[in-house]
Amino acid sequence: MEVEKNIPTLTAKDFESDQEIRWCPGCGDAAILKQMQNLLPSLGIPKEKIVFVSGIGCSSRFPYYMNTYGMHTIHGRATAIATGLKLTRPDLNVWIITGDGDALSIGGNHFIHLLRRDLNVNILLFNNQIYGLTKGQFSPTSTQHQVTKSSPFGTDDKPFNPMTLALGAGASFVARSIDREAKHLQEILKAGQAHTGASFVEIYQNCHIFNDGAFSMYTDRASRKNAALFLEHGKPLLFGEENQFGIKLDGHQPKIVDVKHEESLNDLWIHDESDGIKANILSLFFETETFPRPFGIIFQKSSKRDIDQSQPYKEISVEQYNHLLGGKENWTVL
Amino acid sequence: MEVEKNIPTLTAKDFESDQEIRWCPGCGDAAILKQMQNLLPSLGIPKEKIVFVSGIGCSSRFPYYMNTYGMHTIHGRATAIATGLKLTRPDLNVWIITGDGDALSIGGNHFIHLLRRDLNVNILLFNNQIYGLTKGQFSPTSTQHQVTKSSPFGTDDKPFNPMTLALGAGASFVARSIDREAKHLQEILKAGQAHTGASFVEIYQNCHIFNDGAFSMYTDRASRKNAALFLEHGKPLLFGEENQFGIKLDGHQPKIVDVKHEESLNDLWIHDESDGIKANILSLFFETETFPRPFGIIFQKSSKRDIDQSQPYKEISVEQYNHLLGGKENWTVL
Amino acid sequence: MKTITKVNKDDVIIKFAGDSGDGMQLVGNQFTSNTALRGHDLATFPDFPAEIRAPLGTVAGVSGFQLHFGSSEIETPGDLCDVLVAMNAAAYKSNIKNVKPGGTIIADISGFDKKNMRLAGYQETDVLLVNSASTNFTFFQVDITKLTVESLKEVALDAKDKDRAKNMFVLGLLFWLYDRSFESTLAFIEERFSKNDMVKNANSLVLKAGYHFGETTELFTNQYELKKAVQSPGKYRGISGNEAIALGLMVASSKASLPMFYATYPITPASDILHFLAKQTKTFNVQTFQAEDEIAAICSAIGASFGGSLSACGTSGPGMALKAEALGLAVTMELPLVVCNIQRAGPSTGMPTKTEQSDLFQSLYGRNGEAPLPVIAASSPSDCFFAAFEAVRIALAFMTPVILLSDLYLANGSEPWKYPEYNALPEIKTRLLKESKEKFEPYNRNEALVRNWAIPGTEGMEHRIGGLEKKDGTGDVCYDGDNHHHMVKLRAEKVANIAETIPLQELSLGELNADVLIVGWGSTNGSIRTAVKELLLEKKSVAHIQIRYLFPFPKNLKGILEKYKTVLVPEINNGQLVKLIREKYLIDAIPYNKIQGQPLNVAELKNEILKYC
Amino acid sequence: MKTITKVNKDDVIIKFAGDSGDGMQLVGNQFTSNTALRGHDLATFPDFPAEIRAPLGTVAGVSGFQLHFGSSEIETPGDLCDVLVAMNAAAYKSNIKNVKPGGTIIADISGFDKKNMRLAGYQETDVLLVNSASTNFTFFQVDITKLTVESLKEVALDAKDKDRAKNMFVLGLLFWLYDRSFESTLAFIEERFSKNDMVKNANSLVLKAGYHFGETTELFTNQYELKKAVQSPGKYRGISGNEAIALGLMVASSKASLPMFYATYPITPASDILHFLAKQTKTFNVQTFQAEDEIAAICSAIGASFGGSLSACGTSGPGMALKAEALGLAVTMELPLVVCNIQRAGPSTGMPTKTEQSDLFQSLYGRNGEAPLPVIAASSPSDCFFAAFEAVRIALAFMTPVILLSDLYLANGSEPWKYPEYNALPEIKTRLLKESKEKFEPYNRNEALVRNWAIPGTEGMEHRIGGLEKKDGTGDVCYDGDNHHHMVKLRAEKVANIAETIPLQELSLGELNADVLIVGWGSTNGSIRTAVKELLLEKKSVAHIQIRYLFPFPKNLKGILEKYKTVLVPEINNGQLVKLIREKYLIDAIPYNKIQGQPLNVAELKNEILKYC
Ligand SMILES: Cc1ncc(C[n+]2csc(CCOP(=O)(O)OP(=O)(O)O)c2C)c(N)n1
Ligand SMILES: Cc1ncc(C[n+]2csc(CCOP(=O)(O)OP(=O)(O)O)c2C)c(N)n1
Ligand code: SF4
Ligand code: SF4
Ligand SMILES: [Mg+2]
Ligand SMILES: [Mg+2]
Repeated sequence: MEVEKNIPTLTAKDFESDQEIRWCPGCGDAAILKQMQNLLPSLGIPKEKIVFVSGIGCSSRFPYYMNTYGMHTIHGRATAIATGLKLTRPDLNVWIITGDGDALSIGGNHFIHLLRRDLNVNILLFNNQIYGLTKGQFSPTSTQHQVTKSSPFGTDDKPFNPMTLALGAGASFVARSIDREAKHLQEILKAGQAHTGASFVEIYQNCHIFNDGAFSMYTDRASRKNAALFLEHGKPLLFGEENQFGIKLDGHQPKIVDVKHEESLNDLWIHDESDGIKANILSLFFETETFPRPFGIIFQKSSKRDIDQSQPYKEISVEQYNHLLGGKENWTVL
Repeated sequence: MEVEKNIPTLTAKDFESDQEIRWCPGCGDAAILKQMQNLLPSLGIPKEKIVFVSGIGCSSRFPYYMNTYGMHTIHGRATAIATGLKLTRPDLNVWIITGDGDALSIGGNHFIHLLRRDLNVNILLFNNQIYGLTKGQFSPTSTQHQVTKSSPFGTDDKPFNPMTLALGAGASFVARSIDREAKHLQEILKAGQAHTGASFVEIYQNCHIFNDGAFSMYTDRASRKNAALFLEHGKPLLFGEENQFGIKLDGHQPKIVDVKHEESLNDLWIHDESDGIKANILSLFFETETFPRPFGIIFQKSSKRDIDQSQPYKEISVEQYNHLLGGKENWTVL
Repeated sequence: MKTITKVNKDDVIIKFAGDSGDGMQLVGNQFTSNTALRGHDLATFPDFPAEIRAPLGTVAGVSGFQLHFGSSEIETPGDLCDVLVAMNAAAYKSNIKNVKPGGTIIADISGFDKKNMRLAGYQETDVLLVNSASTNFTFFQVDITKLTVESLKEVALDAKDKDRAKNMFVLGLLFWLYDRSFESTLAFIEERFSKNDMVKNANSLVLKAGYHFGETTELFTNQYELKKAVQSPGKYRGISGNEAIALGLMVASSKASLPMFYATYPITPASDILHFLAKQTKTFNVQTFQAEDEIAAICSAIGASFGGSLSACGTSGPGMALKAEALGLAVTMELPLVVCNIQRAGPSTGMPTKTEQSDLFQSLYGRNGEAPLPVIAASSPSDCFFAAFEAVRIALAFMTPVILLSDLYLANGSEPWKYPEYNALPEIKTRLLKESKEKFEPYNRNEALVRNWAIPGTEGMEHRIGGLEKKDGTGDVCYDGDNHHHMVKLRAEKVANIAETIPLQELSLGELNADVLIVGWGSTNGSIRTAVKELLLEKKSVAHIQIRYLFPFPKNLKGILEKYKTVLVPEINNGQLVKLIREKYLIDAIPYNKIQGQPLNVAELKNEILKYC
Repeated sequence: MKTITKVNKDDVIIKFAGDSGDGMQLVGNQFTSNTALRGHDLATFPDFPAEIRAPLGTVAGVSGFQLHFGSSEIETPGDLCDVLVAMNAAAYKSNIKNVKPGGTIIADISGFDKKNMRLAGYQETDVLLVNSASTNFTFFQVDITKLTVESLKEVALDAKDKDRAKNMFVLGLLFWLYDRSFESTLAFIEERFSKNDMVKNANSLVLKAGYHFGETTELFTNQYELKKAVQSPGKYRGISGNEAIALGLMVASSKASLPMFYATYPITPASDILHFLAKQTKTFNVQTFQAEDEIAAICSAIGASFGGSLSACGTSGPGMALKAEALGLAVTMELPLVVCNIQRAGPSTGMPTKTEQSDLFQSLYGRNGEAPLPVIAASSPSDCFFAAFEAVRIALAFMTPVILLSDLYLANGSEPWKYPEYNALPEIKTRLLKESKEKFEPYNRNEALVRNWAIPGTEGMEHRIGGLEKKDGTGDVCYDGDNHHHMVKLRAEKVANIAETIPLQELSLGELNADVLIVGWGSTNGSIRTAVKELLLEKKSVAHIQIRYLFPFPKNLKGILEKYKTVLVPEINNGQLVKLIREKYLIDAIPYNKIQGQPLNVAELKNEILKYC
């Protein structure tokens, strides 16, 4: 994206709209909004070039609070709507705001197709593992056997693993962050935005009304260091209270090792964002009880799509149109 | 599935319906039909317990030719329709017949959700990498830059990798076969049917009218041995005219090796259907030019779903209904 | 001791309003069941804020519950209320315009402090809650919050939890005002908080404190008394529209000896049907399926229907739109299916927490091609039971999808229901075919043009059906022009034949040959009945019919309509039923449309009717 | 040398029919362009088999092409044909019932051998192709296959390829019969096979062989001559409905100075619009997008519209059903959008290769809530251009989605079109706002109630829109009842205002005050015109209007309708426009419905009209 010259320096405040925020006080959505408003001024993109597109859900209220262009559309279709916008207006900076129901339940198809097409947009999935706006039914990311309003005896279905799903659909940028980690979140949003191609960021977001504490193991002092694995490109995979655990690859199988006692740091798995096989192994941690949950950029590769950044309006001559109108074969009646 | 006693022995002929086959003469669909009709008698399932459900497309005509119960439904929805059928009738043997457009374009969402839910059905994707019935537009499996009626300058989009997509969605059985390999196809269909949980079989199917030869490298004498890799559980990965090439894992990276010269067979990658990480690496061969295309069962694990095989109609007493009607609180007016 | 005057009333409308967190729904429900047990007739309507938890103290966050009860037939929760309980300034602001002149306002003054005034959008200098000739209201200012906390000073709860009990104070106070016993609520508290003695205790204490406050304070000198309603003998319960639909579907499928499959995708205001049914799945022959979207929901229902279940879906407008294509498939396949559309205000996402009846046309015509199917509507919360039962009957008798229309107002509203015994309900016949002498042909029909239903597992009846045009009889795919014409006509005729099996239209109020006939459908029944009743008392020449069977119409409808000079059709949409009547009978029926997300206002409706009589 | 009689004709209907592989479409197209260049008026209609390649020789696999040409105005491809070219028994079987009494059949006897007879479903003993008083046809039996192969004996093609050239023999023969030169086809062959000399050569040889066969064989003694049609001077070309829509959209968006975005999902019979437009993307300001389904197609179009493109979608019935929800969103967002529905026979998948006009109601009413939008229809292949142009104009002038109705018959049919010069077409105005003195409010409106269109990139006009109800003016989310009522009425009024900008309804044939008025819409124009013209010649008191603007109706429609005792509404559906007229004007309009997947039969229609005059 070409950054225009002489943009007045903007502040977070400039990105606040005049609409009163209507999320439940304390909702994780508000924390994410704040980081977005903090981030945007640093990107040097004029406000009018930014568009937020959302579907329906609590999280999808987001565009109303951003003083940019925005569309709050219909359930599950933000990805499809943003596709048309970006195809025709590659000059715009497009952010898609969606929920776990919006993106992965009703909107699952557009989601995977957008990743396949790899348009240069940013997809932020606010995953609270529940339907917030409709007051507490399970979503495709709710844990198996979760008791909710619509599953009084627990759900039968196992949840999607959003990371493997995105990778499986051909995503070129896949990352995870969490509402409570302000700095991390901002960095990931920034990296997603910097990526050319579709960036997919799953953000764990607490819905304290209908699914409180779904991610508390990653935010609670007592557990977070053991439960969460923060990835950095080129750095070894370390976690635990004192980073005492590491992960190494034994052939193709990941193993947790006690760094202090058993292994030298050199043997550890060094995070390589560009390694698709490793990305898949990382994303499969989700399906285990033993491995920590990875946060950060799990995968990033250059897009396979020829991304046409500028699509200038062509000047077409009257002759060209007359030729078009006349078709291949025509005749004159005198 | 409980196999009932005393079923009269059926023949392939018993599974032919009275409808004239209306595929283009020589269409790959007919070859697949034949193998299905050959397979079914061996399963010992009574005809009336079998249902074929399809969407819309050339391939979706399939149910009309099977003398079983069947539904030819609407575009993309066979998976959703079969879901309701199987949930309520777990005693039935349900086959879903779908095309690359039907399953992966319009029906992508139901497809991934069915795999996630892992119901005990069989999904056969007839992949001809084109829209046959609508006469030749590109599909989500058409190769990038493919010239078709709707992409006169070649497509922009890269195709789905159906295997990674299915694995990413949580599939418990993933396999690939091809219309021209009658025996292989029948074996894979049989294995899919034997699997408890959703089995997904991608079948390469030649549409010689609109996309002839899309898979000829896997069927032509000259190329097939080098281009195709036939997997067998517990056996090393070998391919080439004289099985002279093998694949081994160097750490987590696959490498092609010349078996004759360099390596002993013992170092080779031994196919393990139950290894999810290996399955993913195998499925990623699709995205390379160097690795052969794997055929066979790529992955198979036991389903995480509690599959309720029998759901007997409960006898409910009149009192229970009266109690239900009366609700928690009621009163009598005299 | 103070002197208490007992005041007699015929009916009373109370609105409980407070912040979403103030527990007004619970107060409303408790007062309602107490009222029902007391033998009054009643109708209720909760109104929730659009947001889950809008900011505390704001107008957007106000949650309300309106109760109308009385000693004669009560048809609606009422237009304007006699009593407004306002827990804060925002609740006051958003409801004061709906209080009757001369009405009473009971206000928790803690909720009217500077901060709350500001949050509600008032100026600090605005003066509220002052008895004056101009406002003509009676204000009772009670520091409910403070009194609640005080009554709990012995209890070791934290401040927030004490504060939360204030709804019990309100409830106690109102119990006293209407001379009730609070035993039913004590029992409720006992059960609800059985696991937490401290909270249980606190709630009981506050409830009693509220009651005793009423008894002792000099503020209140009147107690209100109402006679019992004359209700026909029988067993009663309270029921909401959504519960009634769920029950109706369940009982009807049992009466047809079929397992039931309910497939849906959550959407306001239909989700409660799912919540209710999901709880029954272990005990009854009901399966619920929360699909990935509305398309998958109806498709899975079609699959289950092919498999021999009674399939039903529930949704609202936007979800209904998504079901259009699959509904067409069900029409062509001639499979039984009930689709409940709990309407809300549209178009598009519209106002999901407001009511409307604007999906009638969508129900009739929202599909490609000629795809006729029966449409019926429920007219009150309890009527949803019978409408659902009837929808199932028609679906099974005619092998057709049926659309059942309800709306947010019926769904969330509730009323006493004289519920039937299971055995008193009729059996439902199906077209299931278990064996046949001749070769089975799926599109062979009976006299009413209905095909047979052979389900997988039935030996010898293997067959294929689908969405391509089919040859009548065999069901084979058929592109023949004459057959297609025949099939289009046949599908229409089959649906028309349903008119032979439905009750004739009855006059609900008034006389044949009156000046004006009011024709309604669906949830407007209560408002229209109330308006027409009042006008009849005023000796106006007016009559009323409420149409349940919207497609096909009852056979005698034409005859009725032709009896009147003026036919007025009030609807909460921009005129839909009125167009059907005009088209079909070439009668100059007049539309009356108020599209404000709420039930028709009785007073306004009366004024409109008066123009014609 | 034989004596040749020159026979004069006013018009001729030829049907070319053969197996899908026989190249009948090519023969039809070549003969058509030759006919057009010759100065006759004409109309054509191809009919493809439902299957891609049904089994060779079967009735299911027959592909046909009907051409009607003549020296005066030609309105339809005609009911019954004068000449049937039957390349095999199956082609004969499926078309013989559509040959005029006294008609001519040219049969390739190689296609009537035992095998072909069996494949067509005849008995070996059935006797066809025999001149007899009872059949009253003239048969010409030619061994076309053999003659073709013979004429190629010098050419080193394989047998299959030689066989394939037989369509050129037919073409040559017909050129001789109608006294044409074959130069245009020679030029075509030259271009088409420029890369393969052998094939090029073979085709030319066979074409000439066919011509010379006609010249020399004693079989044919007549040559048919027609006068040129009196056509108004100008430049002409042949055009099909789908091409015309594509052109109309492209030219209109250029006239509005907007880039065009066409988003679609393939579906018969709309796909050709995509195929055509996709070819223009490198040269013109057109982008095509084949989405993953119809929902994504319309949604992406909405996104592009928000971004400032002229967005359009094309689909058919089932796809239209899937667009319902998003259409509602476009209505609420008040964004310009053109959705073309190329109708086919429904319901559900129906008969995808047969025509119908049964999606009118779906267009008007197939959405949740009150979601009015303009609907217009094209009435002939070339008229599709103007209808598309007009759809774009209305969408942009009124910031609204517009539905444009065409159907399979228009889509695939073609006719000569006196096409306009680009400069002769009007500019199209948009509501684009680039700057504003006041604070920009997205729902501020002009007198016609149309809002402004500010697109991303425009500084200072940042705003948010969505599907929730909006406050008029600011566009903020708004749950207020009065605002909602206002907005529902406003959206309806805005659409009603379109009537101020559309042409008044014109009488197409006949007089005001005739006995019967025939009211049609869409593709029935040709059949109705032909029938009414013939009746007028028979001095019957009949008139005809064809309605393009179906919603809103032209302002003078009522006035016209009221002039007639009888209003008859022929439609290829079960009665839709007729209901709209009855409802709106309370006129007892009479439906006439033939739902056979094909254009109305003129003779049948005439008989129907005669009942009333
Ligand atoms: C077509 C349609 N179906 C259903 C709904 C109801 N609905 C609104 S939001 C929502 C799900 C919300 O969950 P999620 O996407 O996870 O967002 P959250 O509220 O949790 O942020 C549903 C089912 C709708 N608005 N439209
Ligand atoms: C809702 C809807 N959209 C579009 C179509 C048109 N259509 C029929 S089949 C098809 C795609 C066929 O491709 P595929 O699924 O790959 O099946 P194939 O014909 O190749 O076997 C399409 C687009 C339809 N029938 N319904
Ligand atoms: S319901 Fe949950 S997700 Fe929605 S606003 Fe409240 S806390 Fe946030
Ligand atoms: S078009 Fe292709 S896929 Fe369809 S029947 Fe013919 S060969 Fe098979
Ligand atoms: Mg959520
Ligand atoms: Mg295909």
